[in-house]
Amino acid sequence: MTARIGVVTFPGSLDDRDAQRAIRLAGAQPIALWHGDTALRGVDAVILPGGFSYGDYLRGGAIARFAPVMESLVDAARGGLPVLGICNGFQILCESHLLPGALTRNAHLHFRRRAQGLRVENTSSAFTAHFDAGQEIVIPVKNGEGRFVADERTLDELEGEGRVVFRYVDGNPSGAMRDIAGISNAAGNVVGMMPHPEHAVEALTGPSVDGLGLFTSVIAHLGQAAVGAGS
Amino acid sequence: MARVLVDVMLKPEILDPQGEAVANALPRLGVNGITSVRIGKRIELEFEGEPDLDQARAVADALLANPVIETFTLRVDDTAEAAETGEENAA
Amino acid sequence: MARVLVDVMLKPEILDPQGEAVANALPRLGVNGITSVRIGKRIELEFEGEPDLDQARAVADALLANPVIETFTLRVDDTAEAAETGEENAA
Amino acid sequence: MTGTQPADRTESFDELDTVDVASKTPDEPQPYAELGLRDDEYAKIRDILGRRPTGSELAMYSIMWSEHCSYKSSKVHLKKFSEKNPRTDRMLAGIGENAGVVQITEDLAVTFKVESHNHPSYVEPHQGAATGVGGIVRDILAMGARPVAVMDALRFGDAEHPDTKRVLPGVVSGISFYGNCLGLPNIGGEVVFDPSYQGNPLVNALSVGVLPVSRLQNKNASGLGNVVVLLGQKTGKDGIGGVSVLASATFEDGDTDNRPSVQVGDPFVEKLLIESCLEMYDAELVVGIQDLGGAGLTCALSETAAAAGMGMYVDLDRVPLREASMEAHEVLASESQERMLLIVSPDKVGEVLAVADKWGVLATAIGQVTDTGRLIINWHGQTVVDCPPGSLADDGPVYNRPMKEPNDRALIAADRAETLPRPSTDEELRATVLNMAGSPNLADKTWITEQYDNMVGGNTALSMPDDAGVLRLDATGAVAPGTGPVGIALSTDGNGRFTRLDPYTGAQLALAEAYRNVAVTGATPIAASDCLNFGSPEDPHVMWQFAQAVEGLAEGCAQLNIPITGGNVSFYNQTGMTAIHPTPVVAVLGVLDDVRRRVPMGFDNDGDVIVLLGETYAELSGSEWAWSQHGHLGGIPPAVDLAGEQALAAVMRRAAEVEHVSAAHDLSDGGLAQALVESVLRNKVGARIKLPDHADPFVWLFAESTARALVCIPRGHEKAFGALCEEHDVPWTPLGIVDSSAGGLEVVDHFSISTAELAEASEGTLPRLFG
Ligand SMILES: Nc1ncnc2c1ncn2[C@@H]1O[C@H](COP(=O)(O)OP(=O)(O)O)[C@@H](O)[C@H]1O
Ligand SMILES: [Mg+2]
Repeated sequence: MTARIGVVTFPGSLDDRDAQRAIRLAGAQPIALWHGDTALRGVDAVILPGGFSYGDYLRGGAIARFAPVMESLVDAARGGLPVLGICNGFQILCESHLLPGALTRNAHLHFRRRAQGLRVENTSSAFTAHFDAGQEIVIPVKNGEGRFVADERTLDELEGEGRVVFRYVDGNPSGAMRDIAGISNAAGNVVGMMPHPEHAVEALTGPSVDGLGLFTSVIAHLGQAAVGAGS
Repeated sequence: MARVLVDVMLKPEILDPQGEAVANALPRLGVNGITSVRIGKRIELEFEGEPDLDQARAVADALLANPVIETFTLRVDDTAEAAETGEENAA
Repeated sequence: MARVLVDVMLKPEILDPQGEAVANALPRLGVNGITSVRIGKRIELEFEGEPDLDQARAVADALLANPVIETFTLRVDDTAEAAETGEENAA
Repeated sequence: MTGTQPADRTESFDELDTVDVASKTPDEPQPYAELGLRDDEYAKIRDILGRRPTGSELAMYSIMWSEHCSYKSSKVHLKKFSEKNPRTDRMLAGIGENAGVVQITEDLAVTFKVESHNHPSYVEPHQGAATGVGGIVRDILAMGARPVAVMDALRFGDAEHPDTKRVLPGVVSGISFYGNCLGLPNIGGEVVFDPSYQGNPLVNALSVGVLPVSRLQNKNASGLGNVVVLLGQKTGKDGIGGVSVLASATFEDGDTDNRPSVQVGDPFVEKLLIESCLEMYDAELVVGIQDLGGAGLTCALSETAAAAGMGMYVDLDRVPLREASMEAHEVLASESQERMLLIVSPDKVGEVLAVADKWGVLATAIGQVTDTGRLIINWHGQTVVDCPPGSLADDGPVYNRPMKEPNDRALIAADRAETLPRPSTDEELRATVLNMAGSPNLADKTWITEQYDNMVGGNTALSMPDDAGVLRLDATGAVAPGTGPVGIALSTDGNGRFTRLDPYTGAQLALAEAYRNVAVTGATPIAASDCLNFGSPEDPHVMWQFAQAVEGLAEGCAQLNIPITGGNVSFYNQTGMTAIHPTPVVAVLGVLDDVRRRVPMGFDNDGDVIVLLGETYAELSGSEWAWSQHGHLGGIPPAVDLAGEQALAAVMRRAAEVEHVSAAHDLSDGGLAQALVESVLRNKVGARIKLPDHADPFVWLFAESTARALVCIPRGHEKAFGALCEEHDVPWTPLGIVDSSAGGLEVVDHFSISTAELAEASEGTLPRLFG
């Protein structure tokens, strides 16, 4: 049975159709979720896509956090549902306190788009099992508020618990603290990242196809969960 | 430590998309009494010695406000006053 | 028309690149007395009837400021005070 | 979120200038001159109405009869496009529509258009450029298409000038902010610096959209009793400065400040507007639709009514306002952004409002379609407008303005760059290549383009710095039978210096370069659009330049057999008496049957043979070399060779299909030298170049002869490729090989420059100037 992976569309979501395409290419079934519905339609995992939800006004993700769908999503995520927040989705996860820290204005004050080198630091999260520890991959970044910040205690905690999932290599595009590009929650089922794996899934359009790994990883993860549950 | 506070707001006739987006979100927080939200900038200028309002005004004019769409007001930060009328909230 | 003013500033330990950019531009304006510039948000909430500080605080807490990186202060807008200490500058 | 109630706006009630008042007070003096109307134009209005216009009517006529809306100076010339356009059954909508529509496959069409937002971008660079993007995107949306990309063709003053440091970063941040937030990839454009644009930067924005052929929309307010719905942003005082003289004398309200208030864009609302319109199209809820751009409601109401030959009644009090204190003429003139006008049959209004509500967009029924043949607008329950809509939209004045060939042309032509001192030693050649690579016009544009999202949507197959933007038309799942996914290619080009030297040739050179940029990706050029940026039409010399450019462009399109699908004219680009370089910006659209075959630029595979296509002549007048090295502009621009361009395109198309080429890059500004530099820097892979023995290295490196391109041929394909070139009579010259061990650009027997040195020169310039 193919995994059903939800993609939430908020007003101002932009990379939602791209996330759906990536899910399809990885062999799962994308399910469109609407910000106004609390229903998660029985999906096995959820992607919070990139974009400018609510125009990114005030702070990226600040308003989206109050969407009805987030009520059920926060509970489901606490219950172990795999959730990947990409760019704006990462901001939403932080604003919803599913992930620590915050994403602030890039240190150079510009929106920056480029093919970015990343090192996979954690292969035990729900979205990174198909990578090798320390593997270097290329995934595009594109944001104006991508600078991850948190207090030293939180940063040390993240490092200590191996919850830094991706780190920037060959240059830090935003001035993010400790070159952090992506992190996970303690359970490893919730992952947030600024780079856009859904834009590295086809040779025709991407700088690489490294992004597919996140989607195939979660599909495999779900498969095991299903087996584990003896279904 | 002497401070000048500069408040930069969009002119009233200029659309404030940010304020609109926030205002439209309030009902979902169960807030209905608020009729309008305008979002501007608050800038704190720290002076070495005596705060120099004229200098502050020059800076606001050149760097802080865009005269085509914004207006600004400035005042010397009288922390005493702030303490009593305002309220810190290091949430 | 009753207003609550919410000032949202980055916590001192959080980098404020925008403020730094302005600070670095000052010497080119011949301004040297200013030691630091911090840029935050000034948010005006208009209430239908009486301004409700508790409601305003709830909104600031939940939405207007992100406690991880920001602090806020709020006060009822006493335009009289504003008029006398502040100075309009329709640049 | 409803409009302010009439009750709040009684301030100017008593002196409301209604149709009745107007009939009773025929001699009331009116500020028509201040509104830019001539005596005879004002007389014509009185004639049409059989009375003096009301203040609101006067505002509407002054706007609709302005140069911008009526094309009164350009109409007689633009006719040439329609006359000369090659016949094609691809064209589903052409000149006169919001944007031209070109059929690509059985069931898919593409619409694209360029528009200028020059002056607003000078006044307020960020918002001016942002709203320029927003405006062109609504034109595309109005045709029934999903906008899928934008491009921006920019012209600024001298790169070192302090005001350029104000304008450029603002313009770029505005385009970046609006396009990125809207979710449209930016796939290409231009940045040119020239003192002639100092007081008049040019901000030309292009948008392209895709639609199922069956979803094509029109702007007809047809169907008696159909409802007129205003969708989107509330109406404020944005951009009403033009008609502010009409503000009623006894205006009580606090703000009597009537300076034109800058239009502020909200890409978030525009995104919601796009999604809700597309949902309405697909549910077939819309009879007619028109975007609100310049001239706001005035233009949308009169054009939709006129297009259908119907009448319309509008209750202006229903228009949701951002500010209570607005007068009728202000509501009609407002240029508030992110608004669309819909014509909806009464039984569909409920569904339309529901879709709008789902997306959180304001939608309000403001009137009906009538059969009176008149546009009637009420305000505070009284009629303030009663006129034939066609008299606003179609019957504006048309002028055959005087034209005069500038008398300095002979002098300019004689002042040839070919006679300027040239680098004589290899050391000087080397220094010139490096210096030009770092000159603002040729330098790497990444500092600008990395502020643009070029990938959102997931269909971008090529974008900056490649020669053309290439998109897969996958969004609507199009795969042409037997081939791979279909793609389109787009490029915009213009050359003010060439056009200044010779407007007819300059326009054709812009067309030729855009055509070539599309062709080198392997695409087949099929259509063109333009944005004509000129000085004041009241200056006979400017008018002559304009006529020549239009003539050249129309003739060029006929010869290349691609139609002009529409365009935009921007006059009055001048400071005082001095006009900008005449700058026709041309956009060319191409098709790739299989987008996977698109050809990128840049050296990549070691051992590929580098071949130069086309002939090189000692053509240096108007060149980047003459300008950047001598600040010289004179002589006669390079010869146009449209047959050569077509042959080059044919070769590239075939070579791409059968994969004879691994990379290609057209030759344009800076000539062969710059093309080599860009090809090395693209992937940081070097090359060994050996110029032919007979070649004058200087001429070969820096001449800007047209119909040329640099191509990379994988080993084993040389013979077949050579045969292909001969078949199409395209001169081809093997120049060397791609060789990463060269460590950069080596021109054998002359000089070599390391990749690092090239990169430093090319990539350092913009950050140094604007970072
Ligand atoms: N303002 C801009 N926006 C987007 N892309 C741009 C802009 N300016 C230049 N580019 C891109 O940079 C590359 C080089 O520009 P240019 O040298 O003008 O190309 P060409 O000479 O082939 O027309 C092209 O891919 C062009 O699309
Ligand atoms: Mg090119």
